[in-house]
Amino acid sequence: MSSAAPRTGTIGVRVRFFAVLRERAGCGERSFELPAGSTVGDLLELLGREIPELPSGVAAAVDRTYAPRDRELRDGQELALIPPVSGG
Amino acid sequence: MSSAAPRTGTIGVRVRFFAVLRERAGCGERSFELPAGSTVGDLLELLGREIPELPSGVAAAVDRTYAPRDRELRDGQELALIPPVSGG
Amino acid sequence: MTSPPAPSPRVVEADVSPDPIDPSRLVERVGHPDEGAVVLFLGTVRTRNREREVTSLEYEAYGAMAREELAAIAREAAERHGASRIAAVHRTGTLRPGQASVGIAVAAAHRDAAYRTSRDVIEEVKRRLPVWKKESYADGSSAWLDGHPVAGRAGEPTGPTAGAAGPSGEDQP
Amino acid sequence: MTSPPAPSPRVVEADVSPDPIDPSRLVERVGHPDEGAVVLFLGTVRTRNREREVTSLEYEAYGAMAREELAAIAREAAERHGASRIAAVHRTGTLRPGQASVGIAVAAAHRDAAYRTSRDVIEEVKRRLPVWKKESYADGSSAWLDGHPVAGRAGEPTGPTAGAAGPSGEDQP
Repeated sequence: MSSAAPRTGTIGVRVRFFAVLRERAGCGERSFELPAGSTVGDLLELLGREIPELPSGVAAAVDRTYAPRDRELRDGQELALIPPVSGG
Repeated sequence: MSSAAPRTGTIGVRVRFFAVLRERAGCGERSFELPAGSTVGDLLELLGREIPELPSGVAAAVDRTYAPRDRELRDGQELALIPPVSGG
Repeated sequence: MTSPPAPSPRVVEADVSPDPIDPSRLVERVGHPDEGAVVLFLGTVRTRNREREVTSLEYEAYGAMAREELAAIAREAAERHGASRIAAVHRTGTLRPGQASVGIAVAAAHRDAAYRTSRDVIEEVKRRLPVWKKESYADGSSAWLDGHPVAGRAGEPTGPTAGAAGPSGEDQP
Repeated sequence: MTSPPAPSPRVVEADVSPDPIDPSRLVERVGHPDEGAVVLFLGTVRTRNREREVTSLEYEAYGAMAREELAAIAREAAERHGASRIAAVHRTGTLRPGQASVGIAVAAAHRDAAYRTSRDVIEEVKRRLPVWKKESYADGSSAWLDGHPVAGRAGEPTGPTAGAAGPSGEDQP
């Protein structure tokens, strides 16, 4: 199922915030429209301009799986910002 | 309390047997009279002549603490033969 | 590419929930007469952390992902070390000192596999489970704990976001 | 020279008895809000050992010594690794597959101390606790298990008794 996504138009991505990021963003989730072909890194850069003091060491998960910054996003996906974890 | 025990006369020592040794000895304990000054090793040698097939690797405990073969026995002590252990 | 990890017969339970952790239930879930060893790990809330008196701890989780990730952690550890059965749970919500925040029960034919698997699971939980804790202190203040940045499993670490990194440790107590 | 080991506040329980082992009771005995980690180890009877089907296991102990020795093992391990509280019990009598023969609960401020102490205790139990087991098999036969010769704590190994050593392994199944 790796048919190439169209490179034109826009995609909608839901972004989720947790813990310290949720408090800074003032909400648990927001939707973003992005140019088709945008990557995780592109979205992180955009978020960095909007959210004050986005802490260092934030990882990203796409549809509940950790994803590298060069992962291309697709319409309807969920991107979660994962600040440094402290479970256990 | 390390006053020297008299080197003359005899001492009485209770010997305990467990597991495979208990079955071979046919009993769980026996009393022995030994010359004063006898060691754990002396008693083990005596037992080796009385109990058939005393297995290798038998350790000794005197009054519930593991003891080396050169430990001198005193009257009224309890010596336990500890065949290879298999707890856990 | 984003499908949940394959289910594994070795993982009998992997949950992230507000339910209190019952140690004996976890042990019973993994117990089996073919196995010779069970190791249970419980992480519990301490009254003191970094010299401050903790009155309560709040655990927040990315629930749907955390459940899948905990199952993946358990499966990987069991396969790596040869354990037979794992049940692992992580709490969310408010916990008081003395209460368990995480419980991991592992059964294996031999104890070495059980210990290694158990240790591996808790270390990976701390490294990558999407869970965060906020401590509340006796003086009324509270703070998100400093955590471990996650190195993405699918590739290199995501790293600091360009141009947006705050000062290191700014979310410490 | 033969006095029992000094009592230690770290050893909350050290017992060798025919009572069934209750995992949650052991965990509760060591739990304390100052500690961040609890590790419980359970050794359980397996249905199979060396390719033979085990129907039951009989544990015999030198009870008075085993209790003192278990307390000493627990105290030494706790002090060596910095654990705070230990409860350890070993069964005697007849056990069926799936039942626990040994239970060790360790609490420590940090998990590394808890795991290391737990592992240390079970290894020492197998090395020197005066306990023996006899397996009964589906074909009606039974045998004392091959064990670990104890190297005397007070000195060198007692070693084979002069002139009386039977063939090695004669007490194997």
